[in-house]
Amino acid sequence: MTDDVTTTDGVTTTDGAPLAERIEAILLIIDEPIGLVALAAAVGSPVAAVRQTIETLVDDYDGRGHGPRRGFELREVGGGWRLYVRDDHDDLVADFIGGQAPARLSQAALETLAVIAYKQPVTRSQVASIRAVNVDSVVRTLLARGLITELFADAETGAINYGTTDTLLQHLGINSLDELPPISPLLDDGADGFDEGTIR
Amino acid sequence: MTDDVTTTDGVTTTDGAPLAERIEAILLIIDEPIGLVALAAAVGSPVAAVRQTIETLVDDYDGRGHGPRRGFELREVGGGWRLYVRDDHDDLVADFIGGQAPARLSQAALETLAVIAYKQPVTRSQVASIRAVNVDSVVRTLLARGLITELFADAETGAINYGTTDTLLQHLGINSLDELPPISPLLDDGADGFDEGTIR
Amino acid sequence: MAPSPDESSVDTTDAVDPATEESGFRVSLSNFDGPFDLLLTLISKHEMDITEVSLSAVTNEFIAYLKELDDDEELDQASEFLVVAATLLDMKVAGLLPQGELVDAEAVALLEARDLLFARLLQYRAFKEVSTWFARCLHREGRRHVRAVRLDEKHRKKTPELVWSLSADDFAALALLAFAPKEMPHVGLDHLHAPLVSIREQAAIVVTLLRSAESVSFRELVAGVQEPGIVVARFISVLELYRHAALSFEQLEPLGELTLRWAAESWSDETLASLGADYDR
Repeated sequence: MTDDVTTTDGVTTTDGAPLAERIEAILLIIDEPIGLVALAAAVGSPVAAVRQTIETLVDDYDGRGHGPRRGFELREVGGGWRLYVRDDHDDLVADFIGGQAPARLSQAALETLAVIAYKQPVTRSQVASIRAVNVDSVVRTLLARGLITELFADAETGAINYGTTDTLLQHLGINSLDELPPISPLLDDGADGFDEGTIR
Repeated sequence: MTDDVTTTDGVTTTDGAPLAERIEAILLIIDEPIGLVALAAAVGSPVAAVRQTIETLVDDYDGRGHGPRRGFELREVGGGWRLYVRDDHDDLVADFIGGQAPARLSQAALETLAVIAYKQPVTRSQVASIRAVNVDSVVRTLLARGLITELFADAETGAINYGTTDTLLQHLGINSLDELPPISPLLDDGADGFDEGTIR
Repeated sequence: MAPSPDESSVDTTDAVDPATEESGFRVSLSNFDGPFDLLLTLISKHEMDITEVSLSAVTNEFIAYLKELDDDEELDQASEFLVVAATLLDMKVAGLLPQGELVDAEAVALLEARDLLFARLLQYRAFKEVSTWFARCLHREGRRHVRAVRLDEKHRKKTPELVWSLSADDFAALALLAFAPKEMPHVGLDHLHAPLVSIREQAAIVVTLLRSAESVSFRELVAGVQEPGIVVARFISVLELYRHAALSFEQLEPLGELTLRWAAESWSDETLASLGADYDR
């Protein structure tokens, strides 16, 4: 096929690092399916070699290689490749997520949501400094619930700014953020300790 | 080991689905480390069988099973198991995602963190007396980063006692506080004025 | 790896990152020439008499050393030096005291105090050393990549429907709660459960009591007061009034009765209003 590719499992790149490993490293961290060309650019190998290695990995994960079948599979969706839980285990995953995601938001999640609602756009570290606790996992929950969304990344720091979604407005029974009851008088008092006075 | 477990790679659960696959399915979707007990509950198998299968998977991903070494690995960090990109490929992934390294902690923050880690539960004024400086703002930073947390308020004085979090363990790449380097002999002399015993 | 305790008290380069240590601050005294850290080690091992070390010489050298550092490093090093210098000074005070025959209890207590200071220094160094381990691990682990991928749409749809019961007003109330400044209390009165006490108010009471009598003892001044916070505030207000030369006090023996007399030549309510401003947040 291409000159710098050996065979099957043992496909290696020019620099000697196994191409399959490099591809797996990228596949492990991507959120969205990745196209062959982008993947080839990421691992620094020709598209043809990447395609061949992907095919090997698909077979491998499906148990047609030397190892056992995996609980995940490599699928091409919408022109890109991504790791998915094998369909056989969908029920297992659904049960697990059901157990992980309680139907009600915790007090911590609600308070964080309130801070984001009144102070948006706001970064995670700004919320953390107002709440005086780390809010990473709570922000993940709120994102997963579709109550907040990533608005934009700060041009300088790259920190992501968050805001609330229409889903939240629907839950609150209001049409726009302007209808949120004002809380300014008390906020003014409390604002001293915080960075800048952008609170409404 | 346990009755419903066969051998090595072929470990299966009572319902016939390979335990390794079920574990892999869960590992693929979690966003924080999962402990053995939680994992056992999720896949519906005894803890001993899950432990054994995890060990098999670790070996397997490291290339000591039947298949090739993987671009990812299974690590026990911060009290649970989680999939990581194999460290050989960290630079590759860093180039790909192009993120910036998180802000480093100041020397003052590092020392305060060390004091809290070894002497927890500990109040701010106790930390300050060891560091001989005011630690308020440093404690605030550590709280916002999720590296320490408020444990409880002293019944008499109301002073808040702080301790470290699992997030810290994850950031240190260790699984439990027992893996902190021992410093006791140096501290024994100094322990007089402090709450004895808790130093390791 | 971990700073091994035995080695670290003998050979500093073994316990701490040699790079940072060797480039660190060196001192050159009449009886010692070498890294500052080694000096501390020798003192802490009692192999060098603290009283022989000229703190002012060390300080001069340190200031010269600081001038050659860049800003960040300087700040860290300077704050560290202050901690160590303060401890050294304490040790020196203890070290200069006579320690021949341990007859009187006071001398014994002072010696114990000196040991405690040695211990404090050791403890500080232990944490400082182990903090390099923290820095190393945090740095190494900061480069790792963990799988943290958003749940795939198919699975997200299966999460249980969110139960929402808050009205917009409830939500606003919650926001108020969330925005209320978390008390990141200053050390001091925050530890007391008592409500905050105004030093100014207490001073007003003290002024009234003092002006209506020839002399008042502090005991009389706090008679009937139950809350420790008020006693403390009243005492602070006495100190503040003393600063303003508004009163004089007399104590005939240590821990004896404290007698206060009004001594202000000119006193106005404005002075009272600005009293204790240092204690305002």
